[in-house]
Amino acid sequence: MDITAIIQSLVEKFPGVIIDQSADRVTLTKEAVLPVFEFLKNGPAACVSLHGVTAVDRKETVEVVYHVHSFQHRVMLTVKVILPNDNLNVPSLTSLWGAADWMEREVFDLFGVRFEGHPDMRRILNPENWTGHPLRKDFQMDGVVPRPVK
Amino acid sequence: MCQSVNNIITGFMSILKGLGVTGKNMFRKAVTIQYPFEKPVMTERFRGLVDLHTDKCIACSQCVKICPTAALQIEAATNPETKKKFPGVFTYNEELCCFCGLCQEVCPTAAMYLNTCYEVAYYSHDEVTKIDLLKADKYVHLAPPKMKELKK
Amino acid sequence: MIPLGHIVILSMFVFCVGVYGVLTQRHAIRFLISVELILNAANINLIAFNKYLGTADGLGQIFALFIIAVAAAASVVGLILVIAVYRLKKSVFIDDFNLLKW
Amino acid sequence: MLPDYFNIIFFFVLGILFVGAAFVTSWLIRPRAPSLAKNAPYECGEVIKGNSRVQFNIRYYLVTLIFVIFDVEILFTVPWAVVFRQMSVTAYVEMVFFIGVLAIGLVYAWKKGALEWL
Amino acid sequence: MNIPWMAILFLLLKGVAILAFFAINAMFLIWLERKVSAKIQNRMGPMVVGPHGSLQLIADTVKLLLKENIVPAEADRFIWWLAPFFVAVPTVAAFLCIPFSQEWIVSDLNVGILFICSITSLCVLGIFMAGWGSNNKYSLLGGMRSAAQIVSYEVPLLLSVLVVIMEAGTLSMQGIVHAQELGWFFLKPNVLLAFVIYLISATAEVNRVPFDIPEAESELVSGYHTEYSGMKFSMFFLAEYANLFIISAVAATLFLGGWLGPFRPSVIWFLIKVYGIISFLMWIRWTLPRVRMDQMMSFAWKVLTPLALVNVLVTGWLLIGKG
Amino acid sequence: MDFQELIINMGPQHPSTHGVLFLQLKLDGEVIVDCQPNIGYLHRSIEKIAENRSLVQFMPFTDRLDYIASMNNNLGFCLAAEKLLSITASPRAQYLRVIVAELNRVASHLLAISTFAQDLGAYATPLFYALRDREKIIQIFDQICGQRLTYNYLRLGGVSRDLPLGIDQRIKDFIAYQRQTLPEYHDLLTGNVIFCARSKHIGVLHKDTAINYGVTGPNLRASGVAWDLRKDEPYLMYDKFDFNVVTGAAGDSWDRYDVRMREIEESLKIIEQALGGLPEGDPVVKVNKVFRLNGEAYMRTENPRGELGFYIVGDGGPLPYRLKVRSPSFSNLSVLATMIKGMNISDAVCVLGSLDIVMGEIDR
Amino acid sequence: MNALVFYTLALFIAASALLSVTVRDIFHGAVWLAMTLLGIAFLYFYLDAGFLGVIQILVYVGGIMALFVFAIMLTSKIGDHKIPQINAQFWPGLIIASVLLAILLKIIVNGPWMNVRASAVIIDLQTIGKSLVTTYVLPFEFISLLLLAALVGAVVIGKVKQ
Amino acid sequence: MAVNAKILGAEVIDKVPGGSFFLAKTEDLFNWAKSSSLWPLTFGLACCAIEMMVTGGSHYDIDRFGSGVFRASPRQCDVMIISGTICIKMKDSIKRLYDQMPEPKYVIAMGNCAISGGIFYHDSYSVVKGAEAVGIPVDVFVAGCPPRPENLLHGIIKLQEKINSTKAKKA
Ligand code: SF4
Ligand code: SF4
Ligand code: SF4
Repeated sequence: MDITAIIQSLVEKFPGVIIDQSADRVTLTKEAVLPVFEFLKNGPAACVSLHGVTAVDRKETVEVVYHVHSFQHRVMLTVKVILPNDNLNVPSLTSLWGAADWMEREVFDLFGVRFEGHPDMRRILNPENWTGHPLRKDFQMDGVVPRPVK
Repeated sequence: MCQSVNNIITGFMSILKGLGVTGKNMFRKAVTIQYPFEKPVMTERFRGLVDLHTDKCIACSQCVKICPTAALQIEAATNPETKKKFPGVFTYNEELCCFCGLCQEVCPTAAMYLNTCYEVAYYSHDEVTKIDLLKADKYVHLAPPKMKELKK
Repeated sequence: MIPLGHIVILSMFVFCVGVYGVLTQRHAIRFLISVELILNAANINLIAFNKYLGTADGLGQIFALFIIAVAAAASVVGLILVIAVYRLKKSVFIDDFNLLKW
Repeated sequence: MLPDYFNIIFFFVLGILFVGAAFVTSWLIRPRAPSLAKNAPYECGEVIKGNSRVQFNIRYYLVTLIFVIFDVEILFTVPWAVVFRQMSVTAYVEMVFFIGVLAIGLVYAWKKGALEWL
Repeated sequence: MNIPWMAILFLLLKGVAILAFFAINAMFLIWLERKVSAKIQNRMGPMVVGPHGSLQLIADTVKLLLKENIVPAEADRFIWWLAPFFVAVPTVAAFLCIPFSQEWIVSDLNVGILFICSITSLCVLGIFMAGWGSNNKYSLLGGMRSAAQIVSYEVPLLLSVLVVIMEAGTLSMQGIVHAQELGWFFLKPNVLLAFVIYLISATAEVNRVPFDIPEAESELVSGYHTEYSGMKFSMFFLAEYANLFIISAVAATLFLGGWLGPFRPSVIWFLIKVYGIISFLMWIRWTLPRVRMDQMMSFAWKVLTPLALVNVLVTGWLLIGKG
Repeated sequence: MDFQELIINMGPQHPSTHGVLFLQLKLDGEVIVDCQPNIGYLHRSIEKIAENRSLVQFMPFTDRLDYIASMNNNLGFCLAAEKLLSITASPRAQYLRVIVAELNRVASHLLAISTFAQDLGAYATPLFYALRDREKIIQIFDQICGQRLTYNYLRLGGVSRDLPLGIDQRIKDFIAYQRQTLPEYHDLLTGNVIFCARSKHIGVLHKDTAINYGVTGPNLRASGVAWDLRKDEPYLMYDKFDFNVVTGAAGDSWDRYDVRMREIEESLKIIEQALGGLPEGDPVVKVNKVFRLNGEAYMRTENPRGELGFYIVGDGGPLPYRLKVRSPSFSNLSVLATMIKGMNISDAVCVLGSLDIVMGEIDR
Repeated sequence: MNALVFYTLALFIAASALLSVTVRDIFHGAVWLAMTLLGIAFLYFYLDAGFLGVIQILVYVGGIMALFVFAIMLTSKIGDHKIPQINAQFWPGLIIASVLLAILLKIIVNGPWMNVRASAVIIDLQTIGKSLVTTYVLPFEFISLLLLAALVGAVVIGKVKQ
Repeated sequence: MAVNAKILGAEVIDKVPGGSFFLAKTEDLFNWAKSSSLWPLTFGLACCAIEMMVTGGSHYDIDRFGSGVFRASPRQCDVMIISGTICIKMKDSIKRLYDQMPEPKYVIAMGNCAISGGIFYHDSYSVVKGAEAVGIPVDVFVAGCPPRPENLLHGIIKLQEKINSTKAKKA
C-alpha cells in the first residue's frame, strides 16, 4: 500500500471530509480528525506512529499539521486541519497516541491552538504565567530586539 | 547452586577485567596538553576572531548582510578620487558573533577572514563589543601573557 | 579512687531523671528514652559494685551485658510498637495509646 | 603510665579541640554575607515544594533493628572468641547453638521480606 | 592528689603528633586520590599549584577555611553544628590504638580492635544529624541511606573481625600483630575470606564506590553534606579520608601482619601496607559503577552476613580441632 | 497507609539530568509515584528566529539544536532545504556528508554511553575515556571546518569546503584506534557485573509503547524495532553502504546502551567504506544566492538520537515562513514519565541516562 | 586527677541525662541521650570495664541510638517535633522523682558503701568469656532466644502494618 | 567585581593582629589559596557545557589548576561557570544558585550566550541577554561560541590573576 492508495482509501472511507489533497498530503475538516486518525492508525494504512504535530500561522487561519508514519508501508502522510483564527479548537489525539501529549502541548504553547480532550493542556516550553503565543505572526513582546540588518 | 556460584565467579572476573582496563590505562601516557605551557597550533581553517585585510575590503556589505547575528557594522565611504568604496567605519561586536565563518565565505575579495586567535577572556564588555576592524592592533589587549611570565 | 558512694549517687541521679521522664513524658519515644536512662543507671551500679566489691567471675559485668542485651531487645520491640501505633493512629503520645481498643 | 580511660578521654577532647580550633580559625577569617536567598535550602535551584521532614520508609528501621540484634549477638560472641580455645568442645557447641538461633532469626527475616528493599 | 604532669605532657605530644599526622595524611590521601584518578584517566591531575600539585591541598584547606559558613534557614542549628563533631572527633580518637610500630602506639588498649570499631560507628549518628539538621531533602535521604548502609555492613565487618579475634585470642592491636609473627593471617584461607569480607564491608562503611550511595552524586547531589559549606564541609571530607586510613590500617594490622616485616624500621612496613590497601581501594573506586541501594542491602544481608557467620563457625571448628 | 509524599525537585541544576531538565518527583519512601518532567529551561526560540533568517543564515542555529551531533543537524536541515529547493548535492559532497555525519554519530554515542555510565556511578573514568576518544573526532572536525562543536560545515548543495589534505589518513587512524579501544569499554562496562545488575531489566520500554510515544532512533531499535532511516528510507548514499541495523531484544536500559555500542562499530564500517569510495569532484554544486521558498517540505534523517525532522514552509519570499524542528529527544523524553513510575530514584536516573537526551533540541 | 576526671564526667552525664528528658525537641532529646550514653561508656572505661565501655558505644550509641533516630524520623513531622513538656503530670512527676532521689540519697549516704574505696578485682575479657560459657551458660543461651523473639516480634509487627 | 572587595573586608584586618607586613603576607596567602582552589559548580546549560566537560576531560584537564573538583552542591563551590544560554525560565534558578554559593564566590560567563545572549540576541523572545541581565556579577568573560577548552582555561587563569591582585579593603 503506497501513499496514493492510503489517500485513496481515506477518500473512499470518509467522503466529504477531505477538503484538499495532493501527493502526500490531505486536508481534513476539523470534525473528522478523530475518526480519520483512528482509521489511519488501526486501519489498513497502519500509520502506527504519530511523527509530529505542528502548526503554521497563516494570519487568518492556523493550519495544524500532523505527520503520521507507517512502518509497514514506509510512508509518511501529512494531514492538515485548517482552523479559523477565532476558533482555535481541534480534537486531541491523546487517546490514540501517547506522543500527542507533549506535541499538542507544544502547539498550544506556541500557537494557542486548544486541543479538546487533552488531559493536561498547559504550556510546555514557556513559563506558565505567560500570555501570548510566540510563534503567532502577530506576537509582540518587550525586550525582543529585531535583527537590525535586513 | 551451581548457577549462583558460577554467577559469582563471572561477576568477580568481570570486575577484575574492569580493573585490568583501568590498570592498563594507568601506565599509558597522559594525553593532556598542558595548556598555558604548551599551546596547541590552530588549524588553518580555525575560526577565531573576525579580522579584516583593510586594504582589500571594498565595502560591499555582503558580510554584514549575511551575518546571522548582526555582529558586523559597516559604514561605507567613497574615495573621492578613484570613486572606489572603502569602509569608513567597520566595527565588530565579538559578543554577538557565533564564529560561523559565513562572512569570510561570502566576502568577494577575501578581505574578511577569521584569525586564529582563540584566547578571548576579559574582564569587561568594553574590550570586545566595539572592535574597530580597521585598526591593526585591535586584538593586542586580549593577548595572553607571555610564556616567561607564566613560568614564574 | 573515688568512693563508691559517689558513683552510686550519680547512678541514682540518672535513675531519678529516668523516673521523672517516665512519669511526665507523653511522647512515646521520650518515654523509651527515659527507660533507657533507668536501665543505664542500673548498669552503672552493676559495674561500679563489680569493680569495688565484685567477685572473681565478673558477675556484675556479665549482668550488665545481659541488661544491655535486654535493653536492646526492649527498645527494638518498643520502638516498633510505637511506629506501628503511630501508623495506625497517627499519634506518638502515650495518652492516645489505648491498647484495649487497638 | 596513664590509665587507659585517660587516654581515651584525652583523645576525645583532643579531637573536639581540633575540630573546634578549625572552626574558630575559620570563623576568624571568613567573610560573612548571609542573605535570605542564600540561606534558603538548596534544591537544584528550584523553589521548594513540600516539606523536608516527612516520614520515611519503615525498611530503614527494620534493617537497623536487625543490625542491633546482630550487634548484641556479636558482643556476646567476642568474650567467647577470646577464650574458646582454652575451653572444651562444649563451648564451641554452645556458641554454635547461640549463633544458630540467631541465624534462624536472619532466615526468618529474610523469608518475611524484611531484608527486601522495595 | 598528684597529677602525672610529665606523662600528660608526653601524651599531649603524642596527641599533637597524631593530629599532625591526621591532617597531613588526609591531605596526602586527597592528593593521592586525585593523582591516582588522573593516572587512570590518562590525565595529569594537579600540576600547577606547587610541583606536581603538591601544594594543592594546602591551598584547598586554606580556601575552605576562608569560605563563608552558610546556615540554612530553618536548619536545626544545634544539630547542624554538632554533626561535624560527631563525624570527625571519633576518627581522631580512633588513632589512639593504631599500632604504627612496636613502640609507636599511643595506647594499646586491651579492647583495641573493638574500640576502633565502636568509635567509628559513632559516625552514624553524625551522619543522621547532618541529614536531619540540614532541613534539606537530599541531605535527609542521603543521611538515611548512609546510616542504613553503614549499619548493615557493620555486621559482616564485625563478624570478619571476630574471625581474627578467634585466631589471635586477644583484642589488643599489638597482641594481634604479635600473634601473626608466625605467619600473616591472611595466608589462612578462612581468614583470607574474612579479609575479603572485611575489605568489602569496610569500603561500604566509608561510603566509597561501589557503595557510595549516600553521596550518589547522580541521584542525590552530594548526600548528607549537601548543605554544608566551608570548614564544616571539610570536616566531613577530612573524616572520610581519615576513615579510609583507619580501615586500611585496621586491615593491615588484622590481616597483613601490621608492622611486621623483614627489616626495621617497622613503621615503614606498616605504612607500605596501609597505603597499598588505600591505593587498591582507590583503584576500585575509579573503575566500578555504583550498586543500587537494594542490591547493596541484599548483598550485605544475604551474601556477606551468612558467609561471615559460616566463616566464624568454620574458623571455630578449625581452631578447636587444632587445640 | 497514607504516606505523606515527599516531593523532590531534580533539576534544573542536577548532575544527572543532562542539562537543564527539571523533574518533579513524588516519592513514597524512595519509590517514584509520580513524575512530572518540566522542560523549556533551554527554550531559545530557534523556530521564531528561523522565520527571520535566510536558509544559509539559519545553518549555524542548527548546530546549536543538538549540540552533541551538530553535523547531523546540519545534514537534516540541508536535506530538508534541498528538498524544498529541489537541489541535489554533488556526489562527492554526499560522501563527505556521510563521513562527517557518521563520525559525529560515533562521537555522540561515545558521549551517550559514557554519561550513562556516569549516571550509574562509574565515577568519571568511562566518561573521561570517552571524552579522550571523542576528542580525536573533534580534532578531525576542527581540522575540517575550524570549530570543535558548532561546525556549520554543510551548505545547500554540498559542504563548505573540501577535506583538508591528509585528513583521510587521520580518519583511518581514528577508525583503527577506536576499534582498538572499544573492547576496553566492553571490559569496563558491558560485561561488568555491577553495570549489568544496574541496567538489565531496568526501564523496559515495550515496542508498542515506544511506537506509541514516537520514540525513535537507538531507543526504538533497542526495543526490537528494526527501523533505521538510513536503511529504510535511504537518503544521501546510504543505500550504497553495507551496514547492519542494530536492534536490541528486551528494550531495557542495558539494551539501549548496547545498541549504541554496536552502532559505533557500524558507523565505523560506513566511514571506512565512504572513505574508500570517495568520488572526485566539486564539494558543492552551484546554487543561486537568493532563493524563493515556495511550498513546503518535510525531511527527516537519522540522527544519533533518533529521527530528526525539519518542516520548512515557504511563502515565496527568501525567508522561511515557518520552520519546525521535529526533534527526536522531545519524543524520547515524553515517554520518561510513564517509564519511571514505580521505580526508585537510582533506576530513574539510569533510565534517563539511557534515553540519551539533549536539552538543546528538546527545548529548541 | 582521677577525681577530677570523674567529677567532670559525672557532671557531663548528669547534665546530659537531664537535658535528654527536658529539651523540647525530641531529636535533641535523642542526641542528649546519645551523649549520656557516651559519657556512661567513658565511665565504664574509667571503672576498668573496657569491654563494657566498648559494648556500650557499639550497641547503645551506634545501634540503639540509630534505632531511636530512625523511629523519630518515622514518626515526626515538622511542627510536632517540638512537644510541650509541661503537662498535668509535670508536678507529680517532679515531686515523685525528687522524693525518690532524696530517699535513695539518704540510703546511700548512710549505707555501708558510701566510702568504699578499695577496688577488688580487675575483670578482664578472659574471665567474662569463661564465666559466660560455663557458669552463666543458661542465661547466655536464653539471651539468644530473647533476641530471636525480639527480632521475630519486631519483624511481624513491622511487616503486618505495611 | 564587587564580590572581590567584599571578601577580605575590614573585619579580617580588624581581627588578625600583627603588622602590615604580616597582613600583606597573609593576604597573599589567602589570595593564593583562593585562586588555586577554584571548585566549580557542576552546572551545564547548553552547548558550552559540553566544552566545559571536555575541559575537565583528559585532554585539557582542568584539575591541573586545582579546579577539577566539580561539586554538585553550590554550598561547596567557589566558581560558577555559566556555560550556555540563559532562558527566561531558567534565570531565577541561576540567580538562586548563585545566591546560595558561599562567599568568596566568582562567576565565569562562558560563551557568548552567557555574556550577552550571543547568537540568540536578536529576535529571540525567550533568551536573557547575558548573565548580568539576571543580576549575577560576572568576573571573567570567556568569549566564543563555544569557547575552546583552552580558552576556558585561559579564563580561569585570568580569574586567578584577578583574585591575586585583589587588595583587602582598608577599614
Ligand atoms: S564582504 Fe568583504 S569586501 Fe565586502 S564589506 Fe565585507 S569585508 Fe568588505
Ligand atoms: S563569523 Fe558569523 S557571526 Fe561572526 S561576524 Fe562573521 S558572519 Fe557574523
Ligand atoms: S555561546 Fe554558542 S555554544 Fe555556547 S551556549 Fe551559546 S550558542 Fe551554545
